[in-house]
Amino acid sequence: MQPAPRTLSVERLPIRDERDVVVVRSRVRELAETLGFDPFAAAAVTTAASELARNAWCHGHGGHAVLEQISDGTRKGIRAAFCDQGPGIADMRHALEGGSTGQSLGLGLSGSRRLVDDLAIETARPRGTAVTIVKWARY
Amino acid sequence: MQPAPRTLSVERLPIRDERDVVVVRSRVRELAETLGFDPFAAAAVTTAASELARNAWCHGHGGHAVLEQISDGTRKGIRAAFCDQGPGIADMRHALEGGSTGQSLGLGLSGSRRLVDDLAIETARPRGTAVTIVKWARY
Amino acid sequence: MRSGNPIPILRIKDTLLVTVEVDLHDRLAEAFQADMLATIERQGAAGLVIDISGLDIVDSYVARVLAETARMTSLMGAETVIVGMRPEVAATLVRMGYTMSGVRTALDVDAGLGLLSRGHGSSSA
Amino acid sequence: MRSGNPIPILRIKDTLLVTVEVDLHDRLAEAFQADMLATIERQGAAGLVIDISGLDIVDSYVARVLAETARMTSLMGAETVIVGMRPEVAATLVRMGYTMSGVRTALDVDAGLGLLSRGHGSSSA
Ligand SMILES: Nc1ncnc2c1ncn2[C@@H]1O[C@H](COP(=O)(O)OP(=O)(O)O)[C@@H](O)[C@H]1O
Ligand SMILES: Nc1ncnc2c1ncn2[C@@H]1O[C@H](COP(=O)(O)OP(=O)(O)O)[C@@H](O)[C@H]1O
Repeated sequence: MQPAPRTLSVERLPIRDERDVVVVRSRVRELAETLGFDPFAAAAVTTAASELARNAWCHGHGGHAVLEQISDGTRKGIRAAFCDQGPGIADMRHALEGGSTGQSLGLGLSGSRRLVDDLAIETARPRGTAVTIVKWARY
Repeated sequence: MQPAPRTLSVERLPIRDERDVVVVRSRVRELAETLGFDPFAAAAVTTAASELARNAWCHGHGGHAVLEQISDGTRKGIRAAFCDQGPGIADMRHALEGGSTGQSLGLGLSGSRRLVDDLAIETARPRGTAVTIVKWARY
Repeated sequence: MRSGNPIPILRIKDTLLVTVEVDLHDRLAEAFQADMLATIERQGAAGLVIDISGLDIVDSYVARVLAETARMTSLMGAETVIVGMRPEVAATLVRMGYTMSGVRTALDVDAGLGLLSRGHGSSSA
Repeated sequence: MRSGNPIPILRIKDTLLVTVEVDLHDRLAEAFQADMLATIERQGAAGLVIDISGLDIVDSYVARVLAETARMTSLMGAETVIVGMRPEVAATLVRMGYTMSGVRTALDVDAGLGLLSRGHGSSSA
């Protein structure tokens, strides 16, 4: 067991419409730059944030994101939670394996998981989903 | 929950043969033009109507379409139901994921769902299928 | 076979030009397909340009007939180019998940004729 | 249809050049797509180069819009080349499992224009 990482900063952003999705991803990119992420790690965490914020908006009928700068003593990183009050994820396994209930590719969740160091989902049908990701600055 | 949309007009057209399919799609196009749909949205709803009317004719042995102009207070749209007394859809999930029991592409149902804002299927084996779509005018 | 197909088929040098303007219902589409193939054989045409700029929708049935016609003429040794598909029709087909794979396309009749005269006989995928 | 798309579309000979620099949110992406297709039809363009070197991320939604646009223009008879994808964007898309299958790509605008001028009118994938 690693000790729980320490939170250096925390902020909360609304996700009510598609413009908010853009705001969330810009802010995640800024945090990645502040923490000295290399361009690949920055693109990875920003893209995952974009996917998850969009899911909270379009599958979860909106919600909010909680963005944190964290440290485990040796490294710094970003923890981001995307929370909504929507219907929850009915078939978690299907969703994580790249399945989709919509018209799109179903790469949001499965792809995001491949881009970050940790991805955890809490879903409570019939109400709400929270997806939390962690990405550490490399080296 | 959103309030149920209000119906502004309603009409019923038979679907007994392939010419009726053409009549239904012309009428849906007219409604789309009346409601000021842009060309992309008009083509989308007309194409979906064509697919579903053909299904009612060729898989459902004929039936009828109910076409409505609707409003939710801020936007106007089209609701169209395609009803038949045929055998019903045996494997709904397969059909919606693009499967076909015929020689064709199986894009009718799955494709239609991608073209409209809402698509709902009621099927009662051994008798009858009703597929209802909703498409709102954009902007 | 000609009866049942009201869509005129013109000849320009060794290419046939067909302009689809009526709303194709299923039986008409089949008659049209049969007529095009028979005309290609009878006239020994090397290419076929199907102009669909007059169609304001193309559903999966009509798309299938068009793609099949192209594959059939290709087996007969004549190449088909579908020209003039409208933006909203292209958008609708792609959004439905339809790809018309292997079908050659061009912006308009001129471009389609040009394509055929530059490279006859390329097989559709 | 033009309204809603703030992304300028330039014309170079018979090719359109679009440089995406703003962060595409969903509705903007759709307006942008509709506008490109309408412009191809109106101007009779034979090719489209979409320069995404200004995008620092491309998520699955934007990737889908780009790939769909390429397929749509292909059905209309115009070929699309996506140019300038940054290394970190390419790495991210591949890591997510996304394959822009059937989409032509080039390093930059010049290479994209070169690709189009060498082979117009290729079949849809
Ligand atoms: N926040 C959420 N609330 C409810 N369902 C969700 C949420 N996020 C994802 N899902 C479900 O999981 C499926 C897979 O999601 P995702 O991988 O992002 O693919 P896509 O959004 O492209 O369908 C979605 O189709 C949806 O059914
Ligand atoms: N109205 C209907 N009645 C009975 N079965 C239907 C009906 N509509 C669709 N289906 C079934 O669903 C399958 C998928 O339909 P669709 O996606 O339209 O593809 P296609 O008609 O090309 O087979 C059909 O093959 C058929 O078995």
